[in-house]
Amino acid sequence: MKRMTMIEAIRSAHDVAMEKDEKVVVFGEDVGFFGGVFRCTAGLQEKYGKSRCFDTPISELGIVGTAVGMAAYGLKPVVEIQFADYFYPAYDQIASEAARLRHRSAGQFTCPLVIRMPTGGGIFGGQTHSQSPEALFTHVAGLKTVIPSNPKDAKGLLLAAIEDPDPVIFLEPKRLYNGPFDGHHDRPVTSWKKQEESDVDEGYYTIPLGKARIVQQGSDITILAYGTMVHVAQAATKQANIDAEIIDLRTLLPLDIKTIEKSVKKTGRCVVVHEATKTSGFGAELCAIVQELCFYHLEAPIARITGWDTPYPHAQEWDYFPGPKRLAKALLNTMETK
Amino acid sequence: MKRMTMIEAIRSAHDVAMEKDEKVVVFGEDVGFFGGVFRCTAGLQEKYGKSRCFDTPISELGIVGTAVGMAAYGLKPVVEIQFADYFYPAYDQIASEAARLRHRSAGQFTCPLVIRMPTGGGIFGGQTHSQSPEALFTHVAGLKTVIPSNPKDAKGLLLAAIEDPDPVIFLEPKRLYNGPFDGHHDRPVTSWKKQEESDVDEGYYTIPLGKARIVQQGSDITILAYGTMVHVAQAATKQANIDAEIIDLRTLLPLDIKTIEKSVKKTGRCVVVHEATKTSGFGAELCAIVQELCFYHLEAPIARITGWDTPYPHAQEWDYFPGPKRLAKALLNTMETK
Amino acid sequence: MSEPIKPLSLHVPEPGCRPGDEPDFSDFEIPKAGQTRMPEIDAEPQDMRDMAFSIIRVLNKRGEAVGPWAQYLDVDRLKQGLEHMMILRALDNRMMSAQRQGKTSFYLQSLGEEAVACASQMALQKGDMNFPTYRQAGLLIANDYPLEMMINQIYSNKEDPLKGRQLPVFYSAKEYGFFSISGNLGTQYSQAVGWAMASAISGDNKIASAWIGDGSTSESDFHAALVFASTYQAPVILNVVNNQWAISTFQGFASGNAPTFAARGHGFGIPSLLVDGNDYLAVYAVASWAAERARRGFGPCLIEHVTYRAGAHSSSDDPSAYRPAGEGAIWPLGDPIERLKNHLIALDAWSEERHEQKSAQVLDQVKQAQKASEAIGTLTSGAHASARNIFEDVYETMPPHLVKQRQEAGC
Amino acid sequence: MSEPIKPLSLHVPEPGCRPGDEPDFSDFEIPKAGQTRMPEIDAEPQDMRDMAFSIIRVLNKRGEAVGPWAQYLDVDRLKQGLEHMMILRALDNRMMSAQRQGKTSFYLQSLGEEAVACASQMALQKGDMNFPTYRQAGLLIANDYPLEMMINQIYSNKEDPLKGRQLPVFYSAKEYGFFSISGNLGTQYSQAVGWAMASAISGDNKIASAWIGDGSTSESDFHAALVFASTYQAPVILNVVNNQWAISTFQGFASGNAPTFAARGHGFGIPSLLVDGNDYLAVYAVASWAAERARRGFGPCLIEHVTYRAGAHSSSDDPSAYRPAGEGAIWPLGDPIERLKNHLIALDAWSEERHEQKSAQVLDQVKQAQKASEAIGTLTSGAHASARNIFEDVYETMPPHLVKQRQEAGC
Ligand SMILES: Cc1ncc(C[n+]2csc(CCOP(=O)(O)OP(=O)(O)O)c2C)c(N)n1
Ligand SMILES: Cc1ncc(C[n+]2csc(CCOP(=O)(O)OP(=O)(O)O)c2C)c(N)n1
Ligand SMILES: [Mg+2]
Ligand SMILES: [Mg+2]
Repeated sequence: MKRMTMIEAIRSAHDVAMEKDEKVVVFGEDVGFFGGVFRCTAGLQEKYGKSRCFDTPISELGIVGTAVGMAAYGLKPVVEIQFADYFYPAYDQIASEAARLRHRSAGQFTCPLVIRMPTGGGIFGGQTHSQSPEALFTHVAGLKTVIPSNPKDAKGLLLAAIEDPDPVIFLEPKRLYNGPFDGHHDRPVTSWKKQEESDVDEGYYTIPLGKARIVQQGSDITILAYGTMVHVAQAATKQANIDAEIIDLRTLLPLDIKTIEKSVKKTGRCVVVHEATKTSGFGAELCAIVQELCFYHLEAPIARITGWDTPYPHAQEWDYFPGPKRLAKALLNTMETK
Repeated sequence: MKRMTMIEAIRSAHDVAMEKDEKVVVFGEDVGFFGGVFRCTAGLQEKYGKSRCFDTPISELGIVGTAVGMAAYGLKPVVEIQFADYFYPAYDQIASEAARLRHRSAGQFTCPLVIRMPTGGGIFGGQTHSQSPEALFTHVAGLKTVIPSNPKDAKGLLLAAIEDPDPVIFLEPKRLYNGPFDGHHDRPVTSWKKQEESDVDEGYYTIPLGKARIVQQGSDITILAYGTMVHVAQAATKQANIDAEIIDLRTLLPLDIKTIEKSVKKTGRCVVVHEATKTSGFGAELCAIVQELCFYHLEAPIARITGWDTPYPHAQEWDYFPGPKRLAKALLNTMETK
Repeated sequence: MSEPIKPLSLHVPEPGCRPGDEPDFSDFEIPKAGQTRMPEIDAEPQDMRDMAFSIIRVLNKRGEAVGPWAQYLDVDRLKQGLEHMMILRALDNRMMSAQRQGKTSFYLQSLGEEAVACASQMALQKGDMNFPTYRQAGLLIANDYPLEMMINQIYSNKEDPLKGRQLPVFYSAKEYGFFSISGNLGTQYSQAVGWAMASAISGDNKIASAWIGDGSTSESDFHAALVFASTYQAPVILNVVNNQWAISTFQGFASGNAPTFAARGHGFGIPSLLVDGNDYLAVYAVASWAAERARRGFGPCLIEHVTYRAGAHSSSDDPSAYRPAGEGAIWPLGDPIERLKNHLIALDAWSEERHEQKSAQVLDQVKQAQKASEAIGTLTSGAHASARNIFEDVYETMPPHLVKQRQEAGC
Repeated sequence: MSEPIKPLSLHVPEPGCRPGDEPDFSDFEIPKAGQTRMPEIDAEPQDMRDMAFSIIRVLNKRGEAVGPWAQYLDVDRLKQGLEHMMILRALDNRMMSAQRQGKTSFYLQSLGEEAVACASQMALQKGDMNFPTYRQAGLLIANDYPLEMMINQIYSNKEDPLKGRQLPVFYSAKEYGFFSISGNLGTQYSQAVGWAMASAISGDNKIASAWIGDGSTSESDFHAALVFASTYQAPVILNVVNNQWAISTFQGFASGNAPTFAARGHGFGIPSLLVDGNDYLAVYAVASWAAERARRGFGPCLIEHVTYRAGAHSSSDDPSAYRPAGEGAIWPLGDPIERLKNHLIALDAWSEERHEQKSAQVLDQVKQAQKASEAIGTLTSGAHASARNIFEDVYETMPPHLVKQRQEAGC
């Protein structure tokens, strides 16, 4: 066990995966010599050589397109898109190619590929370093979508993603890289180094895709969250002084519907929270599923607390970010209803 | 008034728009000399000249990228993506650029741009000529998304889209180009030419974006549909012999929430139907909104009848397509619940 | 300059002739067969820039193989090549009819450009991988892929190896070095480069051969592929099939102001060759040269195959709306089957009679396959792969939500 | 060849030196100033391919302007140019400190490459439009955009013309011919071509000037822009600023096996020029030539500006992790300010003393602007545009769902 930041945990996942399986290759913009702008791949090139960890031209399309070809060859590419905001040029390769290769070739060709990208805001990155595009992946059949909320999960889920025989989108909440940010931007953040929960096994372990984690048990209301919002949910719960059950979804697709259903049937109330824009965000899917499965148990409408339907602003970051105050208000509101 | 197919109505919209405003320019793959693979722009190059209607290289990125520049210059580009399945290479220009230009430049630069694309299946087009990507646009703040279901609406909505000062995605259900297809693929389709409802004004008229149309009044259940599914809904209603209220949304964003809310509050039941894959489809957003606004009026969970979460198949097209049989079953099911 | 400035106007390219015009290729410059040089296999790209501007041709008007590139093939292989092209043409012919008869939804033929894929395949080895578009069926035929399997795919019948999922002609045949075809133009190009990089990373000797049409070179993947191929010196052949037309759009929209597509390679330091795509021997020679170069670690090559799409774009298209009907007949590089036939005759290894016999035999072979396939079923007759197949292979293991949907679908 | 085939291996480019190495540019070939020819303004692209391989330089080591390109600027404009570059450098300096002091979240400077944007802007006319990246602040300064407005944007304060929405230095200034900057690399390139096409469609005489970095040429928009510019002969200048580095990635990953970025134009029949980006006179001359060419309807040009990013990539970056610290100091094309200063001194129009005076004056000017701006506020002090601004300008008219969300946000 070693106390790791999320960056260190991700680096460690790469390391043990490359150690274990020489088919694992790692590349992306600034990923090789420098080790990534967030340093998630630092040291790998030195350790495993330039043909297993290398820099690329600045072409997200080229990164994913070549990775699809490599995966079809039999390698296991783990590539980085420098910020999730920059996945768009690669979308055709992701949605039309990686996601459908197994199906359209009736299993002749497969695409075991991991596409990592730092996601979310909270770092004053403005509209092109803050986006949360998860819903653009969950709508695409053939992809799996994962978002960890802490170092331990990050490593175990990333290793599971690398083992997975299909393409996995791995979204890393960049605001959590160094410490568990709960949305109180005016308070200092303590590093993961000071959190017990960030004791990470230095060896090889996986956390299965498709299994949610109950962050805290509760009986009044269920909060569905992932990534940074898991921590915001904890803060909001305290602030609202409510006995909430917080579920960290961890994998958005496949979704752990059973855990969700069980919880909402128990609490009878549900709030969904994410940073992405509201309309057609992943929260909509969660609402649709929950109302379908738990209709007769719901005592209040399911509320969505999300980013606004606008570009992510720079100076007004904290007016945009769905922080604990907004969430606490929604919790109390949902509790009061009916 | 003239009886027009949807293709003719769309062509007529281009014609009167170009006639009225010389800033309107029309381009895309095979759009110029040939008049488009679906002939929606036939005759325009001859009438308005090669610098107002022209063919392009096969680059959806280039089509939209140059259109953004032209719109910023002050022109009104109306461009065609040959099939909606091919918008992906242009997604960065659509989502990161067209959609955000006004906001990020604080109104200095704007992007009055219409991007037309044939959408949906039912023509044995396989996975790359059948997709319905509307939810990938509704999630992007700054875009409007429109889908007509008949020739009259197609023309009026397209003219409204061209007048609109912001970027509009205009999805044309290709299965409706020639006649109102209700999902009974085993029965002959009568041409629009034989339908009274396809009498189209030959002059200039608009149908405002953001206003739904009540296709038929009903008291038992509300069906939310758009595009081809409007016709499927009519067939399914007959088949199920139910007094359903069918709402043709026409514009997905901005959405006519008032009309939806009023209807569901009246009927107490709601079924949502679309061709796109289910997870994170636009139906999820509709469910989320309806359960929020009509929670206390709902007598049964809102059902979603959609394409499966798989690529769109070729030979099994009718197993994939959410036809009247599946919808009728869902209607009866939702009626029986509780 | 102090002349007054005139208002600008938009330049929009226009092909030489349109329906109603007399077809005319007099602007089209073609060097004589045998004139274009052959560089050393490891020549530096900058020392062979001329190769992008002068068409490599082997077969002259009299059917003789001449010049530095005329050196590779014996008569048996030539006959084999001729047969491949004849099979392809016969298959195209039958399938175009089958489509009109409603046995399938769609078809797309190689008419007039059969040599490009057929000859290129002969230059590859087992283990190499093609990343084709929809117009390279010749790769399969030249690699002895069973015709019946092709037709099963076209008919989406129960034996379709792709289980009815894909549009007709969107084959996939891993064992035959043929990558799954995508409907999205261009995407295979960067994938091919990645596959080739993977071979290099793995210390193997396999090479990739990527295919793209003239029109599709405008797509972004073309650029990404050239960038990555150049940077990592990937062992890949980047084929551009310039058949003069996209759908209704002539190649001038894609090439713009450039003299050739081959010239695109220069900005990337990629050796680029221009070849007479209707000259089986030239295509084979150039493909072999490029394959050898790649396999020996000298990096990628770009090959522009100059040919003509003699038929419609697809079964959904009618070219008489945008180009003169007689254009194909006067195409200056002729017909690939005729030219190889004449060569064999010039070598005294073939005759008109034998050719007719072969035609009949080939037609018979195709008919047999078609019959066998029709006995299984067509799109509209007989069963196809069941609805259950929609849900399979989306993932290796079907996740719960898909299991549920499959149940909902009643299968 | 019959030598045995060796296993392939992946070629991964590597810069000449890394931290710890002695910096070294001895491989970098530079022609003497004045040696590269000047083609006619309407020369055919194929007659000027050589221009993509030989750097156009005007200022020689002694500070004299020599050769065919040395003809455009009088002393007053030269002094103006020097001042622009000095202002830019002073601003960068102050803002880098301001960032470290927490007055803004981010900054990005032009250190070492000031001539590129400053001189290029002088070649444009009112009505023309630049489509810049984040490293062309020189365009604004050379066009007399108020410094205070720039700083207001950098500070996201209440007077920020972009209302706090954009990342610092992502300016937009329509009236100054400066298009809104996007964070997504490359997107502006095809937009610039579209803007230029619109000018041609409208029968106007405005031209566009597009900007991209060496690293970003790998993005798809670069390709789309070249295709469309070539096909429609759009009146656009396609600038590539080759400052040798992306972030930690040297230009060899983007250029691959190609000798220059300028060579990329050849595959599109676009005239392509290579210019010493640290030579104010050369940049101005080349930009004027290209602007004239475009404005007169002779179509697009590609210009590669050869320069060196002397500072960090941005305030978030530390280059000592990936390149030797001393590299900038020995960069063979020198410093643009020094070189123009020396030229003016050689012309007897300037002196070290006047230069120092000017430095002080310029610094004062920047400090004044900064002070004024700080009086309004910085990112962390004073008010910025209110939360209400998030919801405005998403659409021209706020749709109901946004009105509702704005109310929910309490504003
Ligand atoms: C991304 C994308 N855009 C558009 C199309 C529609 N389309 C199919 S084939 C074709 C023309 C391709 O021309 P070319 O590349 O020259 O190939 P050819 O058909 O001549 O072999 C077009 C525009 C597509 N399939 N994919
Ligand atoms: C689409 C996209 N991918 C990646 C990035 C991250 N990024 C920002 S700047 C940069 C390097 C750009 O290098 P270059 O084009 O040479 O410009 P320079 O910074 O040298 O001026 C990268 C990779 C981005 N902003 N956008
Ligand atoms: Mg073609
Ligand atoms: Mg750079």
